[in-house]
This record gives sequence, C-alpha cells and structure tokens, in this order.
Amino acid sequence: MLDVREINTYYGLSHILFDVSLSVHKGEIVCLLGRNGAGKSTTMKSIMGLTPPKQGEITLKGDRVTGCPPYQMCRRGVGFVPDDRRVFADLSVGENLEISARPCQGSDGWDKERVYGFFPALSALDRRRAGVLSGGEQQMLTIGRALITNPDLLLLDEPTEGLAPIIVEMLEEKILELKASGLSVLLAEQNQNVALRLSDRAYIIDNGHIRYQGSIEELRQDEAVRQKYLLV
Amino acid sequence: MELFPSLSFSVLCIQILVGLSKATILFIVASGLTLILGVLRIPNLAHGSLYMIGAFTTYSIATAFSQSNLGFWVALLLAPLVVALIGLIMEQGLFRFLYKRDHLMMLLFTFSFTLVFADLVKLVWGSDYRSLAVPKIFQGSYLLLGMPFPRYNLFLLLLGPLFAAGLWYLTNRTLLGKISRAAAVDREMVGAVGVNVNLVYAAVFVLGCYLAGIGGALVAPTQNISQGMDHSIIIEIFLIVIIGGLGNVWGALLGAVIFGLTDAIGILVAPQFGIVFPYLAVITVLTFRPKGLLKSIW
Amino acid sequence: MLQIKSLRKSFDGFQAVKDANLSVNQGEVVAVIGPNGAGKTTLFNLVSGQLRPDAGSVLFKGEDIRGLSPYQLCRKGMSRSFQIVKIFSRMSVFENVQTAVISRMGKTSNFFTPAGGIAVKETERILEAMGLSGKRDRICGLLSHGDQKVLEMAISLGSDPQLLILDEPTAGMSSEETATTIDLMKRLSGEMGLTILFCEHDVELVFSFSDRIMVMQQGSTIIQGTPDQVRNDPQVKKAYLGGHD
Amino acid sequence: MKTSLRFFCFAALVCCSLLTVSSAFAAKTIKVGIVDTYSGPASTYTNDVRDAFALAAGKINAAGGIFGQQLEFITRDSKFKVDLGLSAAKELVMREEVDILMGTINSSLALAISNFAKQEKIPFLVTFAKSAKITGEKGHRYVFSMNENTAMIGKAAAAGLAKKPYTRYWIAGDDYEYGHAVADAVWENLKQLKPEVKLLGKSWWKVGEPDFTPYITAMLAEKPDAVIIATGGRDCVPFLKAAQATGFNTQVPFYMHTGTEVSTLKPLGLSAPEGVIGTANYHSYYPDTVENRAFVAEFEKAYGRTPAVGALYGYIAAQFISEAYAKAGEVDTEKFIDALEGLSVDSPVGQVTMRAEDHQVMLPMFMGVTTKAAGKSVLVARDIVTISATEAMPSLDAIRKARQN
Amino acid sequence: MIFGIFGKKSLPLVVLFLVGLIFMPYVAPRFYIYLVSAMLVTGLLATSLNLVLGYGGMYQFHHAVFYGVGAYTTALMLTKTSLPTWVAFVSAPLVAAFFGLVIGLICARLSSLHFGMLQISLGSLLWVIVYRWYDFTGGDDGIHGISMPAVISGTTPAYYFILAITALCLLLMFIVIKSPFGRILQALRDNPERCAAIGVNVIRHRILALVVAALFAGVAGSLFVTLEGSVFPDLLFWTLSLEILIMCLLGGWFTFFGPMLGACLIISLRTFAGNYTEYLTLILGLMMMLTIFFLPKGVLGFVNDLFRTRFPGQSLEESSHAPDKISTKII
Repeated sequence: MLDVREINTYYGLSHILFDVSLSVHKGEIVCLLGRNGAGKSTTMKSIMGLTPPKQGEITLKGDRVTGCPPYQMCRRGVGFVPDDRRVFADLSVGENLEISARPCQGSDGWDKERVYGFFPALSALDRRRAGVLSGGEQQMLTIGRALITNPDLLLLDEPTEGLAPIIVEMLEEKILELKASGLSVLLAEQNQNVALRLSDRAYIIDNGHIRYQGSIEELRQDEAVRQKYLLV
Repeated sequence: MELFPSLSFSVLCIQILVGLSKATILFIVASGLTLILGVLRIPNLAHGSLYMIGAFTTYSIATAFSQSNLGFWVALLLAPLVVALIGLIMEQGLFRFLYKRDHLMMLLFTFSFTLVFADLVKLVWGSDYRSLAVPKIFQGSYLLLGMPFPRYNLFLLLLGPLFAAGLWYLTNRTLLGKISRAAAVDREMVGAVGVNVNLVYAAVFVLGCYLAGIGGALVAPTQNISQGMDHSIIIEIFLIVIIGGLGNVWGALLGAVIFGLTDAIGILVAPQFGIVFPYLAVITVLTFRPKGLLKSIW
Repeated sequence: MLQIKSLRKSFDGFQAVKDANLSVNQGEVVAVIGPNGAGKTTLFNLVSGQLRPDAGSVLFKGEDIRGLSPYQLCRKGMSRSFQIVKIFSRMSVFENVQTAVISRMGKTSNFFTPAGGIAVKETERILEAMGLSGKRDRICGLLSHGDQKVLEMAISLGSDPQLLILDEPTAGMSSEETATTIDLMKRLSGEMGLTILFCEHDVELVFSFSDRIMVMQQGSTIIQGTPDQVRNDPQVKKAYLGGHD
Repeated sequence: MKTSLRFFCFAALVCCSLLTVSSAFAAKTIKVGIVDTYSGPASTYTNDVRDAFALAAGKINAAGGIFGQQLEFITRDSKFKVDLGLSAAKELVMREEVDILMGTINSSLALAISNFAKQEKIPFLVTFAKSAKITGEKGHRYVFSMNENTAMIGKAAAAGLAKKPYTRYWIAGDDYEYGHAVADAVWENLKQLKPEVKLLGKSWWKVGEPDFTPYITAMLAEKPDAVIIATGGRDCVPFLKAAQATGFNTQVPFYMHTGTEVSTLKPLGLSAPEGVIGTANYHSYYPDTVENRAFVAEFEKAYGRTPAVGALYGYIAAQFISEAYAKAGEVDTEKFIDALEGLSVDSPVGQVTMRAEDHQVMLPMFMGVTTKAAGKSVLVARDIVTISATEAMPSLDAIRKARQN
Repeated sequence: MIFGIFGKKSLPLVVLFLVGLIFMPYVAPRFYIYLVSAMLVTGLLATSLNLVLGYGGMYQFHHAVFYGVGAYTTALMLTKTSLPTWVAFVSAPLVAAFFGLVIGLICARLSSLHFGMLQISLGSLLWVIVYRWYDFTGGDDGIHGISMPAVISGTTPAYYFILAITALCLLLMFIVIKSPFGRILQALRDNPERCAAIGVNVIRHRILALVVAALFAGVAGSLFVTLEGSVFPDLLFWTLSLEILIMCLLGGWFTFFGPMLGACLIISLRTFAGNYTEYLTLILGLMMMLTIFFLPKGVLGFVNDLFRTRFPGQSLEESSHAPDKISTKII
C-alpha cells in the first residue's frame, strides 16, 4: 500500500527526518511510536505532501508519489487526521464534511450519512460550528472528515491525545472497526498502550531516525527498547 | 447660511435612499476586495483599477451595441467577464508565485498593477471623458415624497439586497463558498482533504475581480468614465473593508452602508464638510473596535 | 514566588484552562506536564501576561499580576521562552542577547550611544554560559532549531530574571542538545539560584531533575507534588503515563 | 487613440523638419516649453491646447518662422501633480533652456511655475488655469494669462444672469479654489448689478464626486428660482448627467460655466440636459465668422475632431508669441514682454488684446442655453449673448488692490 | 548589514561620495544641481520612512503626511509670521513630530494592515483639512513664492544647505539606528512578542519610532520648501506615500542607503524617461513588478547578498517565516 524509502525532511535549515523508511500493507494498522518532537508528525506530513521531503521516495499503491501536493495525495486515497485536529472552525460540522466529500470508486463509499452512522454523536451536531466542539467531538469530526474522502490509507496523527479515557476507548473501537472494513492505517502515537492494543506492527522513531521496527508482539516483549525510546 | 434651513422628513428619506444606492456600488466592489483579502490574503490595491477597467469596457461594449436598446445590458453581462479574465491572468500569471511573500510586498505589488493599469487604460481608451447614457427603461426619475428620485438609483437600490443574497448563497450554500471559507483559515488542511486549493484561489480571485467589474459596469451610466476613477474608489473600499472586518462579506455590507449613509447625511448636516464624515466614521470605529465591526478573518 | 489559584480561561467557547493551581517556591525547579492540548502553554501565557485570565488569581512575589503586560512582568523579574521560538531572526546571536540586556538596563530610549558597545561583557558571559560563544556572529534566523531554542533561553537570561519560565525547552532537539540543555538548566538553578518553571513532554527529563511536578489534563490541575508522589498517583498513571496494565 | 497617434506622427514630422531645417541653416530656434497634464481626466482639455499650438506653430514655421527662427516646443506631463510639474518646468528652463514656458490646467501648479518664472525671468503663458490670482494678486511682469479667469467668469455670468428674471438663488459647487472663486465672483457681481437677488444657501461637494443626486434633491427641497453651479473640469459631466436623471434641468434653471462648451457636452452626446445656461469663451460654431470657420476647418483636418475651448487658448498663445517677437524686433525676453503688453491679435473669435496692466488676455464670453440641434450628435448653445471682454474684465482698481496685499 | 555594501569598509566610500557632492556645483550644470537637491530631499524622506518601515517593521502607509506637515509649517511660518527664518526651520520637524505623536497614539496599538489603513484614514482627514482651509493653508492652490533668506536661495546655495542638512540628518538617523533605541526597533520588527517578553514596552516604542521618523520627515518637508519655494496639498496625498514606499523597496529596505538609492533611481527615471514617453507610470509599474519578483530585498539588498556569502543559497525569509505561518494557524 504505502512504501516510504529513506526520506529526509527539513524545516528551513533544521533537518528533521533522517532517512526514514517505513511501509504499510493493505489492511493493517501500523503504528509509529515516539516521544513528542521525535518526528512523528513530520513523517505524517511528509507522506501527505504538506512538508515535502528533500530526498527519498514515497510510493503509494505502486505509484511514485514523491512531491505530490496534498490534494493529489488525498485523491489517490490517503486520508489525513492531523494531530492538532484543524477542523474548519468557522464552518458547521455538516459543512466540514461536505467540503471534504470525494466520490469513491466502490459501492459502499463514505458519505455524510455513513459518517453520522459511524459517529452518532456527530449527527446531532450537524449545524453546530466546528470551532465550539469539545476535543472529542472535534477528533471524531477530523476522522469523519478524513473518512468521507474515501481513503484506502488513513494517516492518524495522535488521535487519542488529550482526550478523556472513555472517548479514547470509543475511538479505539472505531479504529478497529475501520481496520475490519479493509482500511490500512498508519497511526502515530506517543501513548504506547493505545498503540500496543491497536496495531499489527510498529516503528519507533526518535530524533528523526527510525530506531526500531517489528511486530507488536516483539515490541511488547522488548522492555529495553520501550524503556529507551518511549517512557519512564 | 451653510446649513439647509428646512431639513424636512422627505429630504432626509430621499438622502438615505440615495446613500443606500451609493452603498450598493460600494458594497459590490468592496465585497470583491474582501473576498480576495479573506481567502487569498492579498490586499489588492489594483481592485480600483479593475473597477475602472470594468467601467471603460462597459462603455466600449455598450457603444459597440448602441444600435440596439440592449447595449448597456450586453455590456453589463460581458464587461465583468472581461475583467474576470484579466483577473485570471493576473492570478495565474503572477500572484500565484507570491503567496508566501508578506503583506507589504503584496500590497506594493498590487500597487504597481495600479500604475500599469492606469497607463494601459490611457493607451487603450485615450484620455477623453467617456459617458454612457442610462439605459432607456431607467431614464428619468420617480417622485418619492415629492422629491425626484432617479430610476436608475432605484434599480441600484434593488440590486443591493440581490447581491447580498447572492453572496450569502454563494458563501454559505455552495461548495466553492464553503471551501473558500475553510481555505481562508487553513489553506493546508483544505488541500489535505483533497481540494485543489490553487483552483479555489484562482476562482475566488476571479470572482472578486468579477465583482469589481460589475461595480464598474453599474456606475458607468451614472458618472464620468475617466482615468482617476481607480484612485477615488480604492481608498473608500479599503476603509469599508477595514471597518467591516477584513475578509468578512457582511462587514463589507455594513461598512458600505455606513459609508454611504454618513456621506449622504453628512451633506445634509454640514455640506461643506460632508467629505469628512466617512473618515470620521472610520476613525471612530477603529478607535473602539480596532479589528472592525464584524469578525475579521485576519 | 508564584501562586496560581483556580485560574480559568476560555477562547470562543472553548475552555482551555479550567481550574489550574500551581505554586512555585523560591529556588525550586517546577515542571508542568500533561498531554498535548492540556492547556500548559495557555497557562504559561496567562502567567506571563500574554493572555488575561477570565477568573482566578496569579500572585507573583505576593503581588497580584493579573492584567499586567508582559513587559511589566519582565521588569518585575519574570522571563520566559516560547514553545515556537521567538527570536530576532535578522540579528546576530550576540545582538539577540545583547538586546535583552539593554532592555533590562533600561536603556531602550537611549538614542545616541552606539548599542554595539553596551553590556558586551555581560552578554558574552551569558553566551559563554549557554555555549553559544562560537556562534556569536551568526545571523540567528539561519541557525538550527536546537541552537535557536538555546538562544531563546539565553535571551531570557539576558533579562536577569528571578523566575524563568520555559515552554518545552528541549522540544525538537537532538539527544545531545537535550542533554546539554538539561545540564544548563541544572546549572542555572544550582549555581545561579534561579527559580525555574517549565513544561516538557520528555517525562524522563522531568522526573530526573524537577523538585516538584504539576500534572495537567484538559485544563485542570490533577496533582502537584514531588516526583515520587506524582509517579505513584493512580490518576496520573491513567491519564498521562499510560502505566503498565 | 487614433488622434493621439496622428498627433505623434505630426509632431514627429514637425520635429524632423525642424531638425533638418535647423541643421541646414544652423539657425537658433525659439523654444517653448509646455508643462501640462497629459494623463488623467484633465487631458481632455489640455490636448486641445497643445494641438492648436502645434497647428499655429506649424503655420508660423511654414511662413518662415520668426525672423527665420523656427518656433519649437517641448511638452512635459505633470500628471496634475504640482511637484512633478514644477520640477519639469525647472528642467525645461535649466536643461532645455527654453525661451518661454507655457501651460498647465492646474491652478496650483500655474502659481508655482509663475513664481519660478518670476525668479528666472522667463515669460510664462498660462493656458487654462483659471485662478484669478495668477494675473491678480500674484501677477507679475513675467506671467501672462491666455484664458478667462474666475473673476471674468463671475463678471460675465453676472452680466448675463442679471438680465434674467430670477431673484432667489442657490449656489453649489466643487469644494476647491475654483468652485469657491467662481461662486463668490458671480454672486458679488450679481448683487451689484441686481440688488434684489437673494441667496438661499450654498452646498459644496468634493472634487470627483461620483453621484450628485443627493445634492440635487437637497437643492430641489429649497425651491430656488435658479441655481448657480460652480463646478469645473470633469465634474461637469456627471453633474449634467445627474441633472438629466433627476429632471433637475426641467424644474429649476441652472447656470454653469462651460455648461454649453463642447468638451463638457461631447461625452454626454444627446443625453445631455437641455436648458442649461452656460458660458464659454469659444464655440466651433460661434461666432460664425470666416476666421473661425477657417480655424475649425484646419483643426479638423489636422486632428479629426472639433476644436474645443482649449484650442482657442493654444492658438492665440502661438499668435501672441510670434507677433510679440515680430513687434519686439529681436529675440529678447524683456523686449518680448514689452511688446506683448497691449498687443492685439486676430483670433478665431475676433481681435483679442493682451491687457498691458495685468497681463490678462481680453476674451469675450458667450452665454447661451443648451439645446439639441438638427444633425448634430452634441448639444449646442442657442440664444447666444456675447458679453464683451471689457464688460467681463476685472477692474484695474481691483487688480491693484489685490496686488498690494 | 547597516552600511550597505561592504560593512564598515564602505565608510571611505561614503566620504568619497560626500566630497564628490560637495564639489559637484563647480562642474555640473545648474539643472543637475537642482536634480541632486531634489534627490537628497526625497531620499531623506524615504530614509526617514525606512526608519519605521525597514527597521521598525511597521506598515507606515501614510508617511507623506509628516512631510507635508513639515513643509506647511515652514511655509506658514515664513509667510504668515515675521519670526526669524531659523524658527520656521526648527519648528517644522517639531510640529511634524507632534503630529507623529498624535497619529502614533491613535494607531500604534493596531496590528500591521489595520495600522496602515487607520493611518491612511487619519492622513486623508488631514489632507482634506489642508485642502480646503483656504484662509490658513491656501486650500488646493497651496502657497507659492515663499521667499528664503539670500544665503539659501538660488540653486547652488539651496543645494549646499540641503546637502548639509541631509548629511546631518542621515548621520543622526544612522546613530539612532546604531543606538540601543535602534536596536530595540529592529527587535520589534523581528519579533514584537519576544520584545515584550524582555521588558520592552512595545506600544511606547512604536510611538517613539513614529515620532522620530516624523521628525526627520518634517526636516525633509522644510527642505522641500527651501528647494521649491512652494507648498501644496499633494504633499500630503496618499499616492505620494506609496511612491516613497516604492523607493524604499526598490533601493532595499533592509539597508540604510537603500531608500536614498531608490529615491535617486525613481527621480532620474521620472526626469529622463519623462522626456521620451508619456507612459512613465507604466514603466515604473513594470519595474516595480520585476523588482518584487526578482529582487525582493531591493537593489542594495541584492548587492549585499552578493557580498555576504556566509550562507549561499539560503534565504532568511524562508526559515524565519515558517514559525509565523504556524502561529497564524493556531490562532
């Protein structure tokens, strides 16, 4: 599905990503673990084309997509959920979804009804300004907004961050549900519990370098790695 | 002596109506400016020039079709399109490459456009005055409360709400409007949900220019079409946009109404200093609400 | 030195800080931790005068400082760095720090003495302490992010503060840079006796050298206490550290 | 566009011929520097001045020049800006070393150049700036006016209006020097000629006012017998338009200087209001004399358009220059000025004299009322009354008094 | 950076230039002396604008107001009062500075574009007053034929007077820019928030900067009167303000001598191209566009970059603006 090969990304003069490589296969959830500032969001943005890498190559479904602008990435089937949510605050929930809607090739595409069905909490908020929603509601909206573009691959950047535990649980369920429907997910997380529960494979990024890669089982057992790169 | 001795009710009413009909033109032109300001963040000083080009083009088209009675109407249809085309060329040819520059650069860049357009208009149309007759059906005036009120002004007065409604529909009900409202706040994210933002920018710029063209076409029958039209309107509409709140179409409406009314009523109260009133209104507004009356996108 | 009680601030209907409580004593190093969006930066902005709280009290050296502007707070001895670096990008590193020193010396309205010769020693001392001497004449807009972060701290020191507020001082730094920065912070508090209030994501770093830690979630203070107290608090484990199931 | 192109060709030809002639005979030329507004709305008027001057100069040169010296001219565009115009005038004098300065429709610039001309002792012939100060209060030995000024407009208009039956007047106009000066001049003189007139009030609008409807409705509310509109230049057209739209002209008679003039009426075509009382120095169809017809024919042949009032000023300026030099007998500034004082030339509107005392040309004024004429695409003036120059000129006492202050 | 081309090495260059200017009247024709005087006056005006624009980062859209106020003050003092001439020259900058203070007090707390637009609004108000207060300012006719004392009247004496005052003012401005105040001013341009956080009263400094700039603009105004002997409302009109903005940009607004260079370029263009074409504004406009496209730092800025090779290929703009973009997004 997605193959990222040795990308290097800069912000101005600062070199953020160093030869980052990762891949996501169809139907799996891959998580990118790392502390804040480790380069998770930059990796996501580089894939999406928001901060195009200076070197390296990204292929999506076999096509070389390095340097594609974000809108083309989206049309090629990548849905993006940024870490700071970035809902269109002045627009209503419904409008947020409407402007993101893309027609899909298959029959069971996502539309507004299906998003509302998926997140029933949103349907009551249809006409509410997105800027005044609570954090959890905004997070549902950003995921919904990404889904309605009918992606094959979802880039989820810290979806559970700053949310109450109940909502985190709910989101986890939803993400698994999405996986079951055949969607591939690249999940960036610093909360390793969520990541360990959801993913099939994991990468650990630290200071812009991929330090570890392996299956979730391996990671779960490798206390040392987790100690070193992740937490206390 | 300087004051009107009899500030009667009917005079006041007519003044207000006239002020509002003037506000219509200002609103149409200013809304174009505010759209461009809000979505593309270009403080487009060339907007006045586009308005002037609209008026001149209207003149040329209307005279070309002067045999039929429809000359003006054909021009009203075509001239704004010509202006929109110029806008498209400007945006795609030049502005597109400058979005990352800061506002001062943009401002000066658009100012150099006003210089270029001023001379281009002179090259194309020469420096004579042009004047266009009011279309047949709007010639003459109605008697309202015993005062004559030009039919054409009434036409403008009716157009105002129509345009306001149209813009409301456009920004709130159409996809383009919704996208442009979103792009005004977060361009990158709009791209990330699959919208080609460059196209949206071009569309909004063209729309803004189109509105300037319409404004120019609509004033063509009421006043001198001459060089210098750009200078006189651009500061006014900029002030309107500022007091209304940058990038806010309703702000443009409110600002235009304030401008039109203070001007028209100022004439009644102190004819000699009528011109000062709109400026005073702006200063008052900005003293108390530095970001304009309504919500500013900036 | 700094007492914050039930501070509240909302933007446009969104409650960024609901109920924040914090106290910082003279000479302490206090950390604020919490997930992204917990309101840490907003809290700092409320303290240093960038924002005005809706309710609650902020006492600095026993004085109510609500409504004072940042420059007034700076003159009272509070200095801060920002999460997104705010430096004078067209100036050299030396000039950046020197500007802060000039400002502290109250010479900002001096029109005629050449600025280049003022406070050279003190500026150089700060640069030396921060390890920036080698980059003295570089235009700082062109420095690497890590260096800019350090420079930002140096600028704050130029104001000769009693309380130093650092918003994510090590964010975006390489591990070597992070280590140097922590070293620096330790020295600042140890040798110079500075009171430091900072927020940080790197929990390891936080626990390694803070005297006390305050944990925030969704705009509210969960707990403030010593590292051990915080480490063992069940609520914190659940909300932030993730703990081990 | 076409006309300007034709002008350029013509000017180029003139220049080329001048060059060849001057190189052939190695003769000195008499250089006239014209500073005027050639961009922006005012150029409608100034192009006629320049073109008519070029026409006359061509004739003079064709007839052998001024004692064999060719009359050459250089133009500079002031863009209606005083600073640009002034530095252009300085450039003409200092660099191009012109013998005579000419031009400007902008009174402020005319006054500025006049002051400079006085210092440099270069004759300055004003064409089109209408401030009475130029030859009045601020007049001096080196400045001459080739056109009517606000004082003359006032006297002439008052003379004409006094014969009409109106007593209750309203005054409205452009809120700048010209408007106020015309309004005051008309009113002062009218009061003297007809003491029973009453002023109901005044209103002023800014220059470049786009919509006059509010002012007109406000004036109509006061029900005056007649209105004096003291507006000039480009504001005339939109005002007449608004008058037509509101039916102002049918309800209240109003007077406007240049209201009958072709520059004002041409843009409006047949939609110009009828019944407007106006004054002008010149009509291409009046006075219907041989000289005027010949002039119009020449002008139309050269530029393909009807000469407007500016053409008269440009034409007589050239005539005055050539005849003054002829009278002086040599190319010498002081002698030129002495010769020009009191000089008369045969212009398209008859013999006109340069008054020696104040250097103000004595032009007759024609008052008429706009009307549609068969076969013409522009309104013309009917019932034309000629107000002779002597009737319109400000008194020498007034001039002396103004200059003393 | 401040000196323009070669850093401090350009000092001899400046001195050489100055000497050249001092001896110019002995060799050059009168017109060129006048032209250089005009360039100096306009250049001084542009440099004073650059004090707040390039160094202070403020969107000073209507700087010409202070120029006009200075010119009118001198003119009115000379024509309406019998005070000695030097009073007229001293009071011009003071009155201009006073107007700077008033306008500063009203505008300074607004941000960028609002600041500029409110200033245009206030300036237009002042223009209207000058334009129609016939009894006092002479209205749209202006005041002409202002006589100067013999020492400074005539092209060459006026030139020396203008040269001396301009050189003095430039020196003063240079000192101001190098002073702690100037340092804070540049700091304000680069990052007002950081400035506040190091204890600088941002608004007070902005007002102060505006007053200083207005002061020097007032000097330029009174020099204009010396040169031309006339004042008129055009001096306060907003288009003039944008013209001097263009001069700053064209010459290089992050350099000290850039605005002076810009003024010289535009005035020469206007004078010499004006001889050949009516379509001067077209040329000017196209030139501006090219400058903005290819030399965003202006001519001197470009030359500067050529000589500063420390970071070839790296534009400061890109890296320093990235954080701004992020901050606007969050708000």
